[in-house]
Amino acid sequence: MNPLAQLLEAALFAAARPVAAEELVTLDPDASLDDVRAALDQLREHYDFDGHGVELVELAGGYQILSRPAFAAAIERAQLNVRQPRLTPAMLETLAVIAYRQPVGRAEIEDIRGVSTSGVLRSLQERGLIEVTGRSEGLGRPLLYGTTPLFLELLGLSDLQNLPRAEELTIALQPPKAEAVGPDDAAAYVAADR
Amino acid sequence: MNPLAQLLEAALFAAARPVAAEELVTLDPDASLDDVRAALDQLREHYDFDGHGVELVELAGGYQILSRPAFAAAIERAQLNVRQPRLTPAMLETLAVIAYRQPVGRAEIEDIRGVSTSGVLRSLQERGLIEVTGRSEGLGRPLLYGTTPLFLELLGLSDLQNLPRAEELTIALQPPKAEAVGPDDAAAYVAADR
Amino acid sequence: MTAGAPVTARPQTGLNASPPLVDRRVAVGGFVVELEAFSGPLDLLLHLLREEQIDIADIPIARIADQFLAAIHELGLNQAADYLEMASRLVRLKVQMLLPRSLDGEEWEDPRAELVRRLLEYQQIKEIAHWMAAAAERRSLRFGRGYLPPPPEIPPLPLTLDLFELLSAVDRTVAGILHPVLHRVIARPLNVEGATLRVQSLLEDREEFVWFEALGARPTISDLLSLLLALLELSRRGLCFVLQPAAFEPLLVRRESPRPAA
Repeated sequence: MNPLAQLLEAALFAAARPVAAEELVTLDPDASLDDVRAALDQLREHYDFDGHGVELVELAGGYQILSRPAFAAAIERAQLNVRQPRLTPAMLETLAVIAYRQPVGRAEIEDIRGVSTSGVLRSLQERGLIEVTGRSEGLGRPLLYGTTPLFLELLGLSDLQNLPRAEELTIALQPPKAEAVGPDDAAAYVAADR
Repeated sequence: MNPLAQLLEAALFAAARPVAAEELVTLDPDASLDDVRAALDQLREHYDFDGHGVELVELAGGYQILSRPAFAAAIERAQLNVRQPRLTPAMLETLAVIAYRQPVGRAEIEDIRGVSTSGVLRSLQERGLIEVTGRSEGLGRPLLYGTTPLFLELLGLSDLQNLPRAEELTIALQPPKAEAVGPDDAAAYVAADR
Repeated sequence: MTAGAPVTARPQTGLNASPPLVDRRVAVGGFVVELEAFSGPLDLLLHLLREEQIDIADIPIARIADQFLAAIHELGLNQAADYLEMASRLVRLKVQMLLPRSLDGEEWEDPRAELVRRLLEYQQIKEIAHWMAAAAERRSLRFGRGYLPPPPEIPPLPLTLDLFELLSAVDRTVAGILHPVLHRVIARPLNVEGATLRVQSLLEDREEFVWFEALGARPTISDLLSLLLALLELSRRGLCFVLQPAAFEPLLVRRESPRPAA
């Protein structure tokens, strides 16, 4: 591996969180963003072709070194680490609404889910998966919620675009206002709403 | 690298602590201690001769993978290995109560939050976000807390008036207002009679 | 448009499969703590439609309304507001469906349209939720670096805190409040003057009396407080004396200062 790839490996190792390429550039004053991207490719290929137990993953807008899934069971059995607890169905549904409709207020979430959601919103905030991103101009100026980078990390996504697009789902998302969008273009609605 | 070396790499990477060879044996029921030692050697040599930014180190507590000291200066300069210290949810909630209710005593904060707060109050004081602003006239003359100029500075507010008005948020955090009392009111009578 | 697709056309993954009607926890007192199988009335409704293999675009409202009511009764959900609201919505729809359709030739507007829209929307959210659960499951098989050696001594960084973080905390704090902390003080009429007059007239007749003789037959809290304040005020001015002959005995009110017997 070239010296920049080594430096990036050491840095990603030390950071232990997803680090954006733009942030990695600051490691070496002589390196350009393209240099960094090329070195990251080299590191990824090295891990893949040289049979490593870890791999380079694009996550939450950055890069992170993670262990390979095949070893998870053995690591857990040896009690060296534990997997993240699963989210409850209520948390997942609430996250789904927020991910596609953000910024979105509690009333809209409850309208879609058909149940009161304040307890779930609290837990999601405590777990750092959602945050208040603003306030609506509407009556009572309710708080608006959005997803955090940790949400992307938890799902292993590099950004929100990696969520399934509406047309990939078996049911097309129904825009709440029929006149707001053209026929059936749920994706356009979601994009416009963000 | 052989499969055992891959497993050991993944496990040492994921382990929440340095791990001794005797413990690493439990990862693979078919591996002996000698197998594990041999695979660890292979992993170390691979890191050393294949130009990696990390190395296998054996310290008192066991084996761990660390980034090479040669890169420490660059990593530290880029501050990739430190996370911005953030306030914990408990600290934020306590701060929220103090911001909207100040000056406010511990009893009232605990009443609103429903949990004991003495540790949190101390850390907020240590971080210079709150300070003692006086003593209550009430029983035991408890200390009263308020926010500091640093608190406003961190939020980018010029003064407390710029905080979103509490009644826009919720009625529960409104400062208690003295109600207009009529001549027949018990409170008024008691007060006047003192 | 997929609106016409029967609900049963959905892929039935393990996560998606219809839960059995039993096995869910509902705490006493009507508070739904955690419903293992259903995350709300829309979920339960979708379950019923799936069970009956009903086309979501043409729901036999009368039948489904009855089944929904029976189900929430069976599940002990007939206290949960969200489920009750759906139940009443279904009953209302049932009535609307019975109304004569078109009298003047205007196009008939299906009263079920809004419900269908919500069901489809919710069904999609569920599908996304399942996708996300699977993604999180895959992600949880990869570990980040588990052990971080203690960092070298570095000067403390400036704290980060932003307004929305604080607002989130306010939001969470408020959500955590079980009982509202605001008390409204209700003005109760205290008649201290009346109580004072009563005490004075009693003392004109008698040397001493037991304190509750100054109360009416069925005293209210206000009467009691009025008397208390009157007695305190009168004794402060030296116009009466209050004493307790022995522990736990009723208080006596006297005209003269009690003196040791000569």
